[in-house]
Amino acid sequence: MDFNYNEEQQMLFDSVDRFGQQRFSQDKRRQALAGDIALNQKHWHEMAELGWLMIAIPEEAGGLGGSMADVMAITEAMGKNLVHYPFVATSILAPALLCDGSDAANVVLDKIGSGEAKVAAAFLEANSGYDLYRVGTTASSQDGAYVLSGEKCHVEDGGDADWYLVSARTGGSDDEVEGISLFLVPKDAPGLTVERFRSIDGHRHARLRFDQLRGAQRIGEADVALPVIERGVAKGIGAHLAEAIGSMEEVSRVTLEHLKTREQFGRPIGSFQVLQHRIVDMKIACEEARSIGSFANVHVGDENSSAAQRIAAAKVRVSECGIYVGKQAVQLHGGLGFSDELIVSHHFKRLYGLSVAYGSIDHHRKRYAE
Amino acid sequence: MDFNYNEEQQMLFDSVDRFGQQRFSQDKRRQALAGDIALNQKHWHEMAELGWLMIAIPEEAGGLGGSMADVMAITEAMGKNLVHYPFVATSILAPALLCDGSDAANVVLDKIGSGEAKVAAAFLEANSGYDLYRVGTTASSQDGAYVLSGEKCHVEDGGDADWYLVSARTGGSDDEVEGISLFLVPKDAPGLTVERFRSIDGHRHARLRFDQLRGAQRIGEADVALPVIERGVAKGIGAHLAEAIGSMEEVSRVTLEHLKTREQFGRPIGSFQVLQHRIVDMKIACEEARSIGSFANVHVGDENSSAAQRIAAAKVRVSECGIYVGKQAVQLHGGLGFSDELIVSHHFKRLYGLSVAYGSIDHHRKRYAE
Amino acid sequence: MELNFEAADIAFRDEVRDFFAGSIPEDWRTRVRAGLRLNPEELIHYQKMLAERGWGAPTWPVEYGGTGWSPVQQYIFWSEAARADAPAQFHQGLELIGPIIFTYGTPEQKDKYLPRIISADDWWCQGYSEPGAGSDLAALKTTAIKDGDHYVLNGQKMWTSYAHVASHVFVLARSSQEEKRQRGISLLLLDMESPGITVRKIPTMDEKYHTNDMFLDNVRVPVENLIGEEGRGWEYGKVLLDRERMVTASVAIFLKQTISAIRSAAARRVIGNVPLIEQPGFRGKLAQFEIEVMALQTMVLRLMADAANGAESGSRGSMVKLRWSQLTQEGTALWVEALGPEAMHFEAMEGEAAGLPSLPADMPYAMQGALYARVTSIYGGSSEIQHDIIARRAFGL
Amino acid sequence: MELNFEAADIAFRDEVRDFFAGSIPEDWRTRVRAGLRLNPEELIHYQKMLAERGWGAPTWPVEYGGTGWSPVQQYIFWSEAARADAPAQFHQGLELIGPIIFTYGTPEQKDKYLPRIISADDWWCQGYSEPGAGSDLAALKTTAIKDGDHYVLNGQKMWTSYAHVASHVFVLARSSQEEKRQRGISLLLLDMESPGITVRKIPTMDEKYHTNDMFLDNVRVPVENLIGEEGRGWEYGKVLLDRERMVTASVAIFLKQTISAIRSAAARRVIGNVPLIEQPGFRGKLAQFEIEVMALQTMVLRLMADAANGAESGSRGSMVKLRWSQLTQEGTALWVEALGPEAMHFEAMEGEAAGLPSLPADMPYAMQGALYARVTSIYGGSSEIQHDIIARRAFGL
Repeated sequence: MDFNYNEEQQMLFDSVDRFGQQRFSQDKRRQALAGDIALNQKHWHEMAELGWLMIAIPEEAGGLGGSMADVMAITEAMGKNLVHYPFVATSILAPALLCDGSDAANVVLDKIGSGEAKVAAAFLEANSGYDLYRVGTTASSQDGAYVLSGEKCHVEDGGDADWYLVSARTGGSDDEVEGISLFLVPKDAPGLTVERFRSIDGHRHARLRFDQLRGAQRIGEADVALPVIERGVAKGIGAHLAEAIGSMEEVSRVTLEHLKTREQFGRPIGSFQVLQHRIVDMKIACEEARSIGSFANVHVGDENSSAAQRIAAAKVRVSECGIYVGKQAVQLHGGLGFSDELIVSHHFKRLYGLSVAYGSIDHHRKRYAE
Repeated sequence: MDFNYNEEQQMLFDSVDRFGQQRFSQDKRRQALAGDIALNQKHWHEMAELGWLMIAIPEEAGGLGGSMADVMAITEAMGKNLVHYPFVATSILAPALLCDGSDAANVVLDKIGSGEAKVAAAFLEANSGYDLYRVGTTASSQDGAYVLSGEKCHVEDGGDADWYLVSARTGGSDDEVEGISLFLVPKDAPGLTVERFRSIDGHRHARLRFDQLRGAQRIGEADVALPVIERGVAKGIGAHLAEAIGSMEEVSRVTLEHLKTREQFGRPIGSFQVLQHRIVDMKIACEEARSIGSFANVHVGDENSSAAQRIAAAKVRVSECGIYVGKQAVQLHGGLGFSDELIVSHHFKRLYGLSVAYGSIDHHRKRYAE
Repeated sequence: MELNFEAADIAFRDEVRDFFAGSIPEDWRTRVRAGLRLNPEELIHYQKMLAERGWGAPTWPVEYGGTGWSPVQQYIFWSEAARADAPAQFHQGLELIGPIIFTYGTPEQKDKYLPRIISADDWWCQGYSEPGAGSDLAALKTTAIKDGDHYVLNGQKMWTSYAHVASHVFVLARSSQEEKRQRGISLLLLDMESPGITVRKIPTMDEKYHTNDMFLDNVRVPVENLIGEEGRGWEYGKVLLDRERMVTASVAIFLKQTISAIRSAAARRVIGNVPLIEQPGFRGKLAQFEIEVMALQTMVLRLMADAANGAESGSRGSMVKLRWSQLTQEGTALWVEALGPEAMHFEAMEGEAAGLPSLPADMPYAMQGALYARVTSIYGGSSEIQHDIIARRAFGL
Repeated sequence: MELNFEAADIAFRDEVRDFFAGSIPEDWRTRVRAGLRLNPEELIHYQKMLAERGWGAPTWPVEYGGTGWSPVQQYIFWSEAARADAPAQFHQGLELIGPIIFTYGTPEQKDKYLPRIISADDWWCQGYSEPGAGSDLAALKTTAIKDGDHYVLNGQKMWTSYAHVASHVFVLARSSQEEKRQRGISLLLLDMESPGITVRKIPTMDEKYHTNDMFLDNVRVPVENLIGEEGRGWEYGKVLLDRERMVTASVAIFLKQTISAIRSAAARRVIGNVPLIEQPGFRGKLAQFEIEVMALQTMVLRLMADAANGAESGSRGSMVKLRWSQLTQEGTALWVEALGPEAMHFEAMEGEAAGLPSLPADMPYAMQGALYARVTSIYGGSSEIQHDIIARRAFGL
């Protein structure tokens, strides 16, 4: 048993870490965040060239077929360096959904791997909470084609997607687990309206409306997509856990550095016992997060309820620990922590964003208890 | 507007405080706690002679007709000195219930005021939670008399009661608010089984079973006792709030003293910043408790929902603050805090007991939200 | 113990309530509930509205244009303002420099500055903190060297909030080097138009423009702008300690607005067929928040009642500040949670697409409020410093 | 990263599970779940049972009669013990003095003492703390003056847990006065039968007899009972720091027992018609507790896995201790809550009245466990001291 990355995973981590340090140093990060499209596109292609975008694509679909531990090595380093691109949505979640071996799916997987396309999953609706089975969007069959109607209120990382993977109802009533199918919709499909939003953490989300949209491509079998969706989202969460771990450890490191160097009242503020205890609690939070996050990732996506429970538990605890660490990092930096110029507040905001991506703390605690 | 006791209330507080200091100093307290019946009886009669036991009995029933502020002055001083007698059950709650002006009620009120009898309220059942309207015990009318059947699982301060005030159903079904009546039952009534328990805080509770008990005396009108019961319990809670405030302020004072005198590593432990902040948080908890506790007591027992909401809110917050203060007092005393020899752990246990008397934190939070 | 309002207080309450009825524009109300400051123009407008009614300075004595209200009346006024979703008045002129001027200022200073604070013709900001002097203010390095009938100021101030809109700034600067660091610091009033003042925005994590670096480069300040005696500026701040309770008390009362905001968001958001506000988990959290707010507000009420009875507030002002910052952080976070995933939609990237229902008006203010709330436990003495102060003052530790 | 158990580990788990199946009496299980120590006779019985199976010392090397298990095997063993509601082994002999003896002891000391620890023929207690030396152990005053081939000990020890049942005690005492307070302290092994030892109960708030004052009045201890060198006793404690993770790790694993206890109480208690365990509020709290326990146990697992791979535990032993004490406090309190108002029925005053259903078996153990839990954040280095230690060791602060 070993919680540490093996040699290859460590190399993967190091290479992403280098990438992040070179391209997301404080000044460059602000440029990238400002929405410099060419720059973002350049970064994305570099990531494709390094093979990261195909890490989770199965070998039989032309990918690298990496394990969740491989994925963690990448996303942890991304979290450490606050790489704010839609890697998890596109390269972890989407491949987990596009698993039916169809030509349509394989075309998209190819483009994901090569960096030519970004994909986001559109599951949440105004009245769904974070429950994936609450689907009101309908896909009715007309003249041999599906017609989609409805709205998705929040599409995580959907702001720059070229395709959307959409859950829609082909049968059953609004809150039934059966009758849900998965559809692939290009961003420029007639009948699709996309509204795009920038989030506080640099990620870009979307709302969608389907107005009698024709020609959506079904992925997988009709009516039984929910388990695939849930396991896919679990993998997305698993990847996010490592991202959160990377972010909280880094911001703790930065905070410790600050405690050792910042002086007030003629001595380093790290000599104050209250601040010492606070950084200790931050460190413990990091340890908890790393332990439960790694543990839950082992069997993520397995078809059994204990795997689902573990990922829900880890999501709760890692989110809580992340929020705690982010808040305390800001607090211990004082006014500087509140400024946008230090990386500290950026970590806090990303940890905040991660804590709600693919379901809030309360949602997952409830799932755990079910 | 004035949150402070007026002159008379301050005198009342001082006299109870003196009583407590003289009779419940550390060594004497242990004797009293050990269940020295003669001693306890002597104390109780002294309390009667000083008029405290009739403070809440209306003047028209021969009592002093004191306000809730008067009651608070007494119970705060009792909390400060950990007087562990069933004052609130007997002299605050029971008089609020025995308000129908009947001869039967007035006889008991007389005996309460003179210290000849103790009374406790038997409301909770195995499946009732802390909800007063969940009454399964039945009182059926047979040959012009009531026959009681059922069980009460926890009777606060019922261990030494001479009478029990019992809620029983004369109509309606188990969880209906209508159909509840109030009965007076002497402890030696045939058909009554009493099981007595000592609690961790020196209070003595009971469980009751009514086995076709005949001749219970109904107090007040049939079927509509619930509002009377709820307002009575609210007054009991109001009195307990002040007791908790007295206890938590005293144990905070003792803890501050300890921080200033106990030395470790060659200096008073109160020079450690972490302990300084802790005692500050204890002090803030005391301030919160005193403020909301006093505020909620102003209109306690009024027939409107905001009065009920305020007492529920105060019960939640004072309990939380009390538990926090009690725990931290133990913690800051280290091993000594865990010993039974210091008064600190006694305060903690009483604050624990108070936090669940007449309803737990969760129960009252829910009531508040309703 | 007497906790009911007197008849006169109730009449006063009705008068205030009438005044506020319908007076606050809807788009102010949403942002106010988020705990966000309105824009300067809006705050100026609000202040002028109050000044016109004679209520421009609720905590000042009548002789300086204040209302002369008792603490209980102040409490009622703020409660009613909160109830109407009116904003808190901008406090740096009214509560920070105003009281120092009317306590230590010359008659000329009083005449010149006080009326213009009330009328909002002047906007004051505070030049205290410096890059190396945050919590440890006595470490400040900005110098004020006397040169004839002027002081010449040099140095860098930081966290000078609203310097970019202010007409005046009050500055602590070192007018001599003395052993005891607090000695030798003077308090000076500056016109922001003075040559040599440069203001540079500090971007903050809530993406709103609050605060600045302020560079003082040979800024000449007439000696008549010195408050009190040279070298004793540190002491003049003390008058604020006793008044601190007023500032914190008033903002704490405004937490009721956050409660309405959460309630309204949670009533709108339906999961399955059940509004969030009816779901036990969320209900419990909201109830807990409301209860803690009630506890804080009764602390404030008790503080005001004691003040009215002439009692010292002790460290209770600091305690209120501490608890208020915790609760404003928790409240805004709960609001974000009530709004669900869309609370993350901070800014539309390409405007509203035609035909899509627009976002509720409280996005993105909830998120901005939650981010802004993080600084409330840092500014005006961080929570850690507040604890230190209480330990020392209340317990002699 | 490889987080699956290997086949050999799974076989080992099955072996352990078989061993425990049905071996723990029901009345032990209830108290164990409350986090209460069993009575000494019961613990001795349990230790003998393990010793018979060859599993008496799970963390010791084979050469001293230990199992020689890998950390992962130890984790599995404790997990299975917890699952079976078996108690934790009494640790003062096995984990505190045993390792010191086998690391620093003479061959004679090893032969004499180690086997009897495993077989539970000896029961060791610890004589470290003193009235003025709690967190600050180096302030201890008990003296050990050499007199021929004996040391003569005088002083007062405090918090000597189980001194009233122990056959032996290991004592830190000052054998010379030196500048540096830690120097001049020696570690000595005492027979509790030695003349001059008096033990007095310290009553504790959970009303159970755990701990004592121990008075040493001219107690003569043969020089061969000195561990290592005179004056270096302070250093020998250090071996325990690295082993600390074993003690804390094992107890943390036992939190699963508290979960079962809460679940069972909450399933039994019905409010209205709904079992408490199905009510959203309680469910949420229990889920949160379970999740935090899972987080702690994965920390332990990672610690053990790292140890198996030869990595240093750093300060993670202290972190586990900290979180474990918090969780055992929260868990026992949640259990009390699940039991409802009757959890307060600590002791029947006049016995069980005939015909009344008796109280569930877990009262009053839940309350006793909740009270006892308060000391877990005090003993073995209080939570405050643990924080200090981590800050120093892990961060150099």
